[in-house]
Amino acid sequence: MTTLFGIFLLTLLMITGMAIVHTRNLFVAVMLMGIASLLIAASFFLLDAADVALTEAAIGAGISTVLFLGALALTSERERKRRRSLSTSSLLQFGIVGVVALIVIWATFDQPRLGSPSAPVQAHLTPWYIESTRDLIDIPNAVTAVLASFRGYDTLGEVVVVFTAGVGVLFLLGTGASSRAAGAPLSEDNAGLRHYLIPRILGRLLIPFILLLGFYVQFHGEYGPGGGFQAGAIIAASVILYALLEGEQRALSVIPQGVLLAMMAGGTLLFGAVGVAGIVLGSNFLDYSVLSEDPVNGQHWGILLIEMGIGITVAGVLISIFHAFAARATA
Amino acid sequence: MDILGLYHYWIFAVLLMTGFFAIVAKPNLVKKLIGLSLFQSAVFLCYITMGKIEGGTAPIMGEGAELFSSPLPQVLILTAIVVSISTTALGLGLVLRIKDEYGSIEEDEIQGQDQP
Amino acid sequence: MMDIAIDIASWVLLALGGVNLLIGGIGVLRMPDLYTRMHAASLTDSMGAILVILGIMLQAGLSLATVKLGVILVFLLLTSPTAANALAASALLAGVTPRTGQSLHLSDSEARE
Amino acid sequence: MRSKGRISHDGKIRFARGEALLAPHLPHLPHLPMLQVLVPLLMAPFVLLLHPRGLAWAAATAASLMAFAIAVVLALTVVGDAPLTYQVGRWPAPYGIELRVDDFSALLLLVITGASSVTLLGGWQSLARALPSARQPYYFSAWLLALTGFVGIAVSADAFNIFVFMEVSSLASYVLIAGGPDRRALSAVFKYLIMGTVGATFYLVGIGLVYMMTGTLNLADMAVRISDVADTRPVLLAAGFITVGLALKAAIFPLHIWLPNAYAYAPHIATAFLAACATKVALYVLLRFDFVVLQHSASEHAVQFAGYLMPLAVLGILVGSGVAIFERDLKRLLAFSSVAQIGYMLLGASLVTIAGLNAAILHMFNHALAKGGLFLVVAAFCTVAASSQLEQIGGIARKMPWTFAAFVVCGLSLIGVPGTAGFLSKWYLVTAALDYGALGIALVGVILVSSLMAVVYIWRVVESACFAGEFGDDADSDSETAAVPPLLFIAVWIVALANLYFGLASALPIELAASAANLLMGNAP
Repeated sequence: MTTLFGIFLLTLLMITGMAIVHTRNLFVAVMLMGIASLLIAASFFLLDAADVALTEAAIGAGISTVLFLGALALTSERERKRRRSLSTSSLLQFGIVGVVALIVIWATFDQPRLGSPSAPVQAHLTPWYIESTRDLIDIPNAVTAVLASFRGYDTLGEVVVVFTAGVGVLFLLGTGASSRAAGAPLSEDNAGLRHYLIPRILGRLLIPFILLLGFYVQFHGEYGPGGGFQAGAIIAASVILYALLEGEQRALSVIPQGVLLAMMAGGTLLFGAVGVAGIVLGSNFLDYSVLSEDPVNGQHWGILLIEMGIGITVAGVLISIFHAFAARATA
Repeated sequence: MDILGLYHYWIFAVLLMTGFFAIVAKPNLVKKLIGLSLFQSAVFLCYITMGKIEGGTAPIMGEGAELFSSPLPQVLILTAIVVSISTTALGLGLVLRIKDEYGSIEEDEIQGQDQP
Repeated sequence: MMDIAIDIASWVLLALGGVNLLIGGIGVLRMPDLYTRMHAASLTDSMGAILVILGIMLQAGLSLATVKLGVILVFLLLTSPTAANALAASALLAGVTPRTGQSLHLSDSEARE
Repeated sequence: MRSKGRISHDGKIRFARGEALLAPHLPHLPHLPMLQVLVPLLMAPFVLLLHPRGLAWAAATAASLMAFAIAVVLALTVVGDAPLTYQVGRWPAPYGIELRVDDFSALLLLVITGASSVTLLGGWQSLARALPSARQPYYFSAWLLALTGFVGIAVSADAFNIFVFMEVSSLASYVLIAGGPDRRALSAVFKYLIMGTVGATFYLVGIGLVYMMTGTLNLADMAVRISDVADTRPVLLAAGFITVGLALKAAIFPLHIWLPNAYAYAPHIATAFLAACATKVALYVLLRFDFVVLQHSASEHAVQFAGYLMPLAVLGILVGSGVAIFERDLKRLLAFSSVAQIGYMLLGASLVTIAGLNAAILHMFNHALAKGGLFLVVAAFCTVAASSQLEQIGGIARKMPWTFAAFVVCGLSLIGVPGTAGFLSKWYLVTAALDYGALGIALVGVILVSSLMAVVYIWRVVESACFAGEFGDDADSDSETAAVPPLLFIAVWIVALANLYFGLASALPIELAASAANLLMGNAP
């Protein structure tokens, strides 16, 4: 039953994917991309990947859509029409793409089937991760254990990728604060949705709850699905919602650009510092067991701290990027 | 049995190449980035599919469950999702700058302006 | 006996909710302009959500899941009409005028000419 | 250790030969592979917060120099000796992530950190002129992040970890190139971003398929476990995806089309840095993956590798050199020459012999010296010339004779004239090709023809720099030292002298390259 439902979702996903490529209206394409993300998230959930589903929904369907829409507002909504709809080059591209897809499908027949317990993925490393999570780290969520401790170095790299993207966008577009005189009076342009009563009131009602959810996801990541990335995205979403409702300027006065920069850098440094503490206390980088007398307790501390670092950096970067985009719109 | 066991991978193949087609065939820069997102999402699907185990649950150890799907592919894809959004954000930042400088986001028009 | 009654009631609610959502979907496809489409989408959406969640609540019985479903319902009832309102207001602000009279019966491309 | 209740670690950190010598002075020696990545990584967020003028540059340069010092110590420690390994978080190898510094990675580390240090050191004025001061902290932060990414790839022994750091380096490189003053930098970066991400994602698909069949991500573990499934379709497909993906990143002909514009429109200093190491890092991963993981297991792999890549290498050499002859822009000329030089490295590797690999790896080092030096000289030229068009630099040799002399030295090294570093690797390459039999003679012919082409395009630059007018009139009005920033002048000559030094007395890179080649062919040192 679940498998059939999965197949149904994936078929929808395939159709959505083709529609995304086919449509000339970029706005429609972005919306369909959001739908595709949600379909993928649902499929992930069926495939037992609750953490990934949550992340895909928050980042793929949420943040990514907001960024695309922000970019579309500043560029154009439609692809330009091509004169020749079917040229030889596009036929050639279509042919190559089709052939490669067939080759990939041809290769699948040698692959382990879905859910096969004897597949190398299940047989080789997985039992060790499950057992060690139980014995050495002692938290219920094995995904968090692998993410934060066993492969914590990958996660550090990932935080650095996010940080790099933040640095890059701010370098390219300038910060939200710098392109506008500080303390400018609220004008039509940067007033957000101030004149719309219903969204504003509802937004005020919801923002605290979204923030609460963000913190819950942040600190509950060891016990259920969640963790720094998801929490960072959710917290950023609440700030972005505030900026949409109350205007850019208000949002920047609540969390100024300097604080956002400090968040970007500080979160990464916090992660790094926890790792370096491992070296200083006589073990290897990112070994949390030396952080406390009891190694298991040390692991808990380490995971808690680095998840905080991740959350801070992700929130800082996403809010900064949003401001950088939004500042262009009003400038 | 092949259909049920391999369907996920087939969809991965089709989605991967659908996204790739958008990247190579569409001249609109935003459309290219949308294609890139789709292209990367297909890879996520491939990884998550291989982590699933028949009759297992999400690798969160509560009471009762004994068989867990593999946490490792999930961790890898968490990383990959974040990498993907980072690339998209930087790409969109570039698109905005290109729009400023060239007044267009169509690849052939930009190339036309670059040729003196 | 009681169980069967609850089960039947829940399935009826689920089915009704599903039908509602289906009608909404057809409406979005068939209606002529943005406002009527939104009309179709938002009303049936809220109604469908209420029915489906009530149906699941009956399935779940008295448990923590029911409370969570209740919270989700409240959230949906707050946000989905608000989103529809914001969307319509922005459309109006952006200059999309509601179609009235004859133009309602024309297709998109005809109306533009 | 206080960590009780932990499983035993079989792979303890091994101290190498240098331990007895260095350990008393360097208590952190076992941590060096990690510190190599951490120094630039942790410095990058700091740099972002340093706003006063020049401070960001100074901090970035300091971090880069420190990374270079670490690389030197690592190279001296591992040369001809067992590799250094490091278990991040103390989790044993296939479960946790392992870092591994062997001769091949040590050589690459020297190239990366050296290139970064010299270009940053000499690049202050040039970059300060190209970038508004408010944006400098972002730029230098991105520079360190690019360095982090390259270094992270070089020390990692985990397939997925390599992907993560590849993305760090790519995103940061996009920023470095986008800092160029010309708007064409933006469209060039966008093309690079698309092709680079496609390349990285292909690589991700490839390691996904290998992971599916072997269940592991650690390269050494993968190499062992893959032998059971070596000839299955997914592994063949994975080999294809990985090779194509990394070929995109390494700008192997015909997937090089992002490279010329990206190099041409980046800030001059960034071009020098990226030209010296960006594509080589991708080539490094390609060689590592193909030789260590795939070569010995898939029965036909060696044949396929040579069969597909050798024609591409030859075409790349000829086309790259040919286009370079007709380029009018100095930076594009050098960029196309890079395409040809990547062809040399690939040609050496595609011989699938120890001698061939040795030549390829040595050429990575020597080409970095030559091309990095040439681009630095371009940066020096552009402090007085309006652009890097050949007409614009006409007669510049009379204005700045010493800088021009450095250009000639690096150019001779690029051509492969005896006495320079470039000669050695070409000599090795020719020797390796001659061992290859009848086809080898043809390959030697290709190398000779393309070297002649290199003579032609370097001569074109020399010709216009010496004999065309433009700078001839005011040659005396402004002395060279006033025109070229002293730091840049010093950096240029450090690289030029290195080209000469490593052409005469280059024990270290040759020894590293030789044992790296042995390592790749499966003979432990």
